[in-house]
Amino acid sequence: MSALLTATTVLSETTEEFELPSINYSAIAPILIIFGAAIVSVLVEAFAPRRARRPLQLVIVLGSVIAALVVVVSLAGTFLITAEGAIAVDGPTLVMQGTLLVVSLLGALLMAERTIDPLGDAFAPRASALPGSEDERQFTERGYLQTEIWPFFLFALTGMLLFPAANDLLLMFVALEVMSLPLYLLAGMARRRRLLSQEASLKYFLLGAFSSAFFLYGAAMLYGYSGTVSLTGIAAALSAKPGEGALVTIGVALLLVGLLFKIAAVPFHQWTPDVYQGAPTPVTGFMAATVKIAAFGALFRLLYVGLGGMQWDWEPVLWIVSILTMVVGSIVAITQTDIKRMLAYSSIAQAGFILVGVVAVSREGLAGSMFYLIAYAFTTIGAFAVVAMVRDASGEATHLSKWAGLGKKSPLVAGVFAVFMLALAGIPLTSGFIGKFSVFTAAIASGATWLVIVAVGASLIAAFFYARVIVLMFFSEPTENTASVVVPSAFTTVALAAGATVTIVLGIVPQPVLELVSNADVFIR
Amino acid sequence: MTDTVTDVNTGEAVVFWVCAILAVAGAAGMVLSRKAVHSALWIALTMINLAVLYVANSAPFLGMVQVIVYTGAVMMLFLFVLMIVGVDSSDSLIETIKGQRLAAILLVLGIGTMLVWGIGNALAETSDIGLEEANAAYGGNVQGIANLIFTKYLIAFEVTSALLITAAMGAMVLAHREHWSPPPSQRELSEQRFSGDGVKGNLPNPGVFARHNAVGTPALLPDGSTSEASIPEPLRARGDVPPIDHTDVDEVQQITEGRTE
Amino acid sequence: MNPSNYVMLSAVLFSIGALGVLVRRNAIIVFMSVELMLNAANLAFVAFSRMNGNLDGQVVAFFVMVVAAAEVVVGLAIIVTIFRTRRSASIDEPNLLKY
Amino acid sequence: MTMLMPAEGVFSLIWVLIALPLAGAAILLFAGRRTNSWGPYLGVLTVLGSAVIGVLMLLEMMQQPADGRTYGQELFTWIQVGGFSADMAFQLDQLSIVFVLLITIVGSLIHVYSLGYMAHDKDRRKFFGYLNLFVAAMLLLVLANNYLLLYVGWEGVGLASYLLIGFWQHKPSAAAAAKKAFIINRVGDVGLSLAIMLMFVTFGSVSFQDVFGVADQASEGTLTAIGLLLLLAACGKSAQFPLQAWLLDAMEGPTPVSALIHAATMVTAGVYLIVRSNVIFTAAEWAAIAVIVVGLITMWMGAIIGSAKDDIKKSLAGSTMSQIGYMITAAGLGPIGYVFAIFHLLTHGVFKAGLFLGAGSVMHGMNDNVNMRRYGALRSAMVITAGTFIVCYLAIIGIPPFDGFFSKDDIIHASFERSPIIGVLAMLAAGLTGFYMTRMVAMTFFGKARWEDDVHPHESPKVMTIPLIILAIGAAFLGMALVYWGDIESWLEPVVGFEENPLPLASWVYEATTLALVLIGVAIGWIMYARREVPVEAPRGTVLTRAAREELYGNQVNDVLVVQPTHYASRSLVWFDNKAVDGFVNGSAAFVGGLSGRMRRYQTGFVRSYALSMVGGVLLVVLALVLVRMS
Repeated sequence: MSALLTATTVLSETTEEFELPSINYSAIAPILIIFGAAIVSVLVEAFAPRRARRPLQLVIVLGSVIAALVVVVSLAGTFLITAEGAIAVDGPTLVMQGTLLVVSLLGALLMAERTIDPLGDAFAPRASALPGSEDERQFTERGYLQTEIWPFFLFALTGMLLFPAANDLLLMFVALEVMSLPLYLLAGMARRRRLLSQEASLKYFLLGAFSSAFFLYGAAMLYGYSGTVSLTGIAAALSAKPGEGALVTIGVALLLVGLLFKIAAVPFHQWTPDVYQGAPTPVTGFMAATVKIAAFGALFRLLYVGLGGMQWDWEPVLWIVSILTMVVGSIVAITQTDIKRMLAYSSIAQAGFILVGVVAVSREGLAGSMFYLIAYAFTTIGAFAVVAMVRDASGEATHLSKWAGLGKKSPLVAGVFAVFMLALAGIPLTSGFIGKFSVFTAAIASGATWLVIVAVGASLIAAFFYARVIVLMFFSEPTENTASVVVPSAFTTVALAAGATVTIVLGIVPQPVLELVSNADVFIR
Repeated sequence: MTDTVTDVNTGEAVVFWVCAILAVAGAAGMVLSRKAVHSALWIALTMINLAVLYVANSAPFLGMVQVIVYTGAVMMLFLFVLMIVGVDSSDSLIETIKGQRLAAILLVLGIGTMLVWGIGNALAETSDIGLEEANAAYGGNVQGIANLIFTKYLIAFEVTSALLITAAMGAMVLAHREHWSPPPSQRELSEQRFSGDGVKGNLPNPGVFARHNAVGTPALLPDGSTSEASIPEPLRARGDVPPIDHTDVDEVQQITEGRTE
Repeated sequence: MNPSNYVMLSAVLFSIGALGVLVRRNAIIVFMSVELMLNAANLAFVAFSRMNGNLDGQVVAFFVMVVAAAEVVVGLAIIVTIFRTRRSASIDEPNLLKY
Repeated sequence: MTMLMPAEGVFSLIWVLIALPLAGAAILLFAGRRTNSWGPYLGVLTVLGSAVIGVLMLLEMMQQPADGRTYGQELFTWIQVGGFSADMAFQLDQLSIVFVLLITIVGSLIHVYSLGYMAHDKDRRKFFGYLNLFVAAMLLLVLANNYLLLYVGWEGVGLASYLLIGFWQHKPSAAAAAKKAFIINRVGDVGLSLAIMLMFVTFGSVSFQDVFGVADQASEGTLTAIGLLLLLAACGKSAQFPLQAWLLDAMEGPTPVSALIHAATMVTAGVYLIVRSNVIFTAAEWAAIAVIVVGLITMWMGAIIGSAKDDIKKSLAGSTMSQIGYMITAAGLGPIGYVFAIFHLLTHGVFKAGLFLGAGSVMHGMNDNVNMRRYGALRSAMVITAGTFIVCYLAIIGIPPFDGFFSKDDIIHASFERSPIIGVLAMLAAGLTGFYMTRMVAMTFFGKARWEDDVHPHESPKVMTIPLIILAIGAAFLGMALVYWGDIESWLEPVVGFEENPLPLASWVYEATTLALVLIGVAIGWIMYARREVPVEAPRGTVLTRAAREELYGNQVNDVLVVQPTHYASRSLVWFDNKAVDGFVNGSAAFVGGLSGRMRRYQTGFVRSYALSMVGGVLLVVLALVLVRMS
């Protein structure tokens, strides 16, 4: 108890003065813009009349995302650490933030869609009304919309933008939570199949909280080891006293668990199919694309900046995880019968492929992974846009049997979906091929040939289930069960077109983006 | 701790062991209690003990915050929710997922052993610099923490506001039951009542003319039948209506008709 | 007394919390167990803070409390919503999403 | 390798060769119904345009010295990742120009022919769009200057072929055939992608220049592996044993498709790949031997199948397999054979296209009946078709002075130069060719009419017969022209090398023997199918005939190896839904499917199980880290 006593006795002998922190506001402007917009949009919820909320929110969301994107582009080449070491703005940060913003723009468009469903948008009119109750029926009939999704969206995006830029473990943890909490909520707000949606929300929340507890404990261990939570400081401690064992080992392992959970790597993947299936489809698309980008961004920084000194320790671990992820994701996807679940397993497998690039531990590997992430994000969000459009009387027709013969009923949409499937399978002239190729070559170049062989094998298995969907759509006869494609409004159309265009353009002329990522593959330390 | 005054160390050791044992007991109690409320109380015990341990570790501010935020606010929130969900809801402790419990215990034992063993090894001869200097630098523990929060961790501090807003709004969105029309006024209610077929006046009170005047006893109508409507709705919903003892009913009828045996 | 005892205590509490998540079915208790894990992490931070002689650990613990408070609110809101539709707080019962 | 010359003058148009049909495809497929009326003509024009450019290039190239005929054109850097780079760059040399001309000229003729053949199809525009897409992809395949870009073209032709086989989707058999072609081709594609990976690992590059420049520095084992993987790829695309099964089914597509893709061009991509990679095969002896073995097996399989099928298109498809078997065999022979593989490829492209289009013309007049037992005595009903068909027939069986005589005899020669066994096998197969082709001609154009009642055979419109005539002229004179005037051996030599070994006997002996064998085959065929009555119902036949009708059980083999497991996988769903987990382990054939079904069960839907597996994962990660640290 002496500490308490001394603490009170020395009150008057102040030795240091408070100094204002130096923050480069322009470097973190993208985050601030989205954060500010989120708060404004909360105020809109509080004060604007009900009818005006949706248009206002859309203006705020789209406007702020575009503004932030412009700022990110104008920041190109920035290379600094600011906010007293808490935030690092460098190539990877900006690439991730830029991608996040573009993909979120598409995600926002999907969430704004309300033509597809005759009842309104994809979200419950009032998330608090009991599913199936009179209340809910009335809200639906009166065309109420839960416009609170927009502040949630913006808060989640704030967290995502911060996540890859966070240069200390504390900020990383806070960003992780800022990103996750709104997503837990959004996952539970589907208009149709609310029971599934709420279940998804609960599962996502409990497992997410569980994993962030691991992350936190890992951070505590590393803090105990190095006396600081800043990644730079940890790196310095690692090089100053190498060989000191247990705390670092445990800390690294637990931190990895927290991040691997978010990127849905095996064996931390099991929430993914359930949550992807249960969440409202636009949210699933948004989440599948962006959470992965943000979490990979954080993983890159943690591994390369903070733990670069012990590469030889974590590399084999990621080998194992990457193999498990690819193989399990690809194999289990084969027997899925629900398109959203299949895409969920596909996203698991894709995470494994991206990890191959991480395991390469080279600038090429990093650039390849970033390219892969970009390619994956656009393809995925496009694929979910299609899923949202394929419907029957009870809402989205996610059972694969209802997709049989879709190619004959709606050749264009089925064709676009086929392009996405081909891209995910890694067929040439799509972005997925270039992504796989650049990741695999980087891994081979750093000697991970066996890993690449496993990856090629896994991508073969994966190609099978992607091809299965194409075959199902184009080479079976439509039955009375076959769902039909609803003509969406401009929102979804734009998002879908953007997803498809990027998928194809990145397959044919990937060089500008490849150059972009390979110019941005150095972390500031 | 660099100073070698043994009694201070002993004092700390005593505090540590008492609190540690209580904290572990609280944690174990939480996992083992059948009733959720008991679990909540057990974990509150753990949290209070942790607060004491914080203070022992030169973190008086955190100790206070722990009591106020955790034990005070968070646990209260848990208790509120437990009230909503049903206070006496108790879990059957029989495991339904095959192999879950065994696997869980083995895995957690594995992790626990590894953590304790690893930490024990790593920290066997560790430095204990103590916080006297750090606390003194800005004039005290609270000032020291404040200094860090408003410099190094300013961004994190600002961003936590996003969390709080999200939380508040999330709770509102999920739990606040909005109505699609303004609640009916008294006039509307009364008009509604009189336009319908139901009872226009007061409902019969329970237990009237009965031997018992307990709230669960149905009223006896003038024709000698009993009235379901006289029993409060929650009791009816729960099926807590006692069977009517017809000997009582007969007796009452006799009384009302002025007959005597 | 060696301050590493605090960290070991935190490891024990952390493990008990993890066990609680794995074996309890009541969503609220599961959630309490997660809170226990966070508390354990806090204890580790505070103890390390003292051992390292800087206040960063305490600040982190402070932030964790804030985060945990927000998380509790969201979590309990979700649990209450589920309870209202399913009349049960068991986490085994929402089990429509599988395979 | 020879030096790359910068692409100037007419050669700066290399990219236009590809861009023209690609633009055509884009317009036809994306502009929608608006282009219905004029779209098909646009499709024809784009390919014709490419053909004209190709001819101009050939003329210009012939002006240059022999070592200055390789042109490189770099459009832009396609992929650059670290040390790896692949350009969107083309290479035009003596080998590729030959292919360019084959693709564009035969392609143009087939486009024109399709104007007539598809005149009444309501999706005509789409058909021409796909055809254009195919031509563009095929040109990309032969013009690429690196393996990766070649792979893109490779996949592109696969895609176009897939779309075209399934063009008549309303026929379930067509849809099934497309599916089959798709799946079998994927197996080959894996070979190619692995070969490319391996090349990158070994040589650090995938461009032809770099790979061939340093190929001799790699170990023979590696080169053999690359060679075998390339062979696997070639087998898939060229319908060689053991990946041959899709080709016969692919005949479900419209006949012009069979002519262009499944006879003249795409199926020869495998030959191109092997010949292009000649440096690797020359250095990897065992891979080359595997190529010969595959070629010989397919040569015989195709011939036997062709002898038994009553469906005219399938019989022709069998013949295609067999002829490509010749080319592959020749390509396996090494420098003595490369030139002849390409030579035969060219002549075959012309006469086989003629045969297919002729068959299409016959079908056109016979209400799309393909059963030869229902033909007979058609020579008077369709004079032009019969005439051109017979010219092409003479070319394929190798009667001098028609095409096949020159090209096939060269291959037989070369085979004898390598080994008498190969030579004898190739020679005997030539006899078999004589038999089955005579059978086809006899059953179709000679003998008695066995038409169904409502059939009124008639000659096809000019738009179809003119391409037939042109192809027949080609079949008659191209071989001669290439040997005597074009001197194809010295033309290709700078690219693929050429050498001749002495033969024990004078060369006319081989030629005469081959010719004699062919004539014996012709005679047997004639006696069996023109002199005797051909029953309308197929007789049961001998064991061999029945096996041949069943395509030598290729489908059954595939069924056991590929299709059944797939079925298992899908059936496993039902199985598992019935909670029959235990019995399932036995289905080892369904390993992956079964594994999938099993692993799926771990997704129990219980949060606590998920948390449990996470904790397991934590333990795994920590243990792995500890192990790494200790080691």
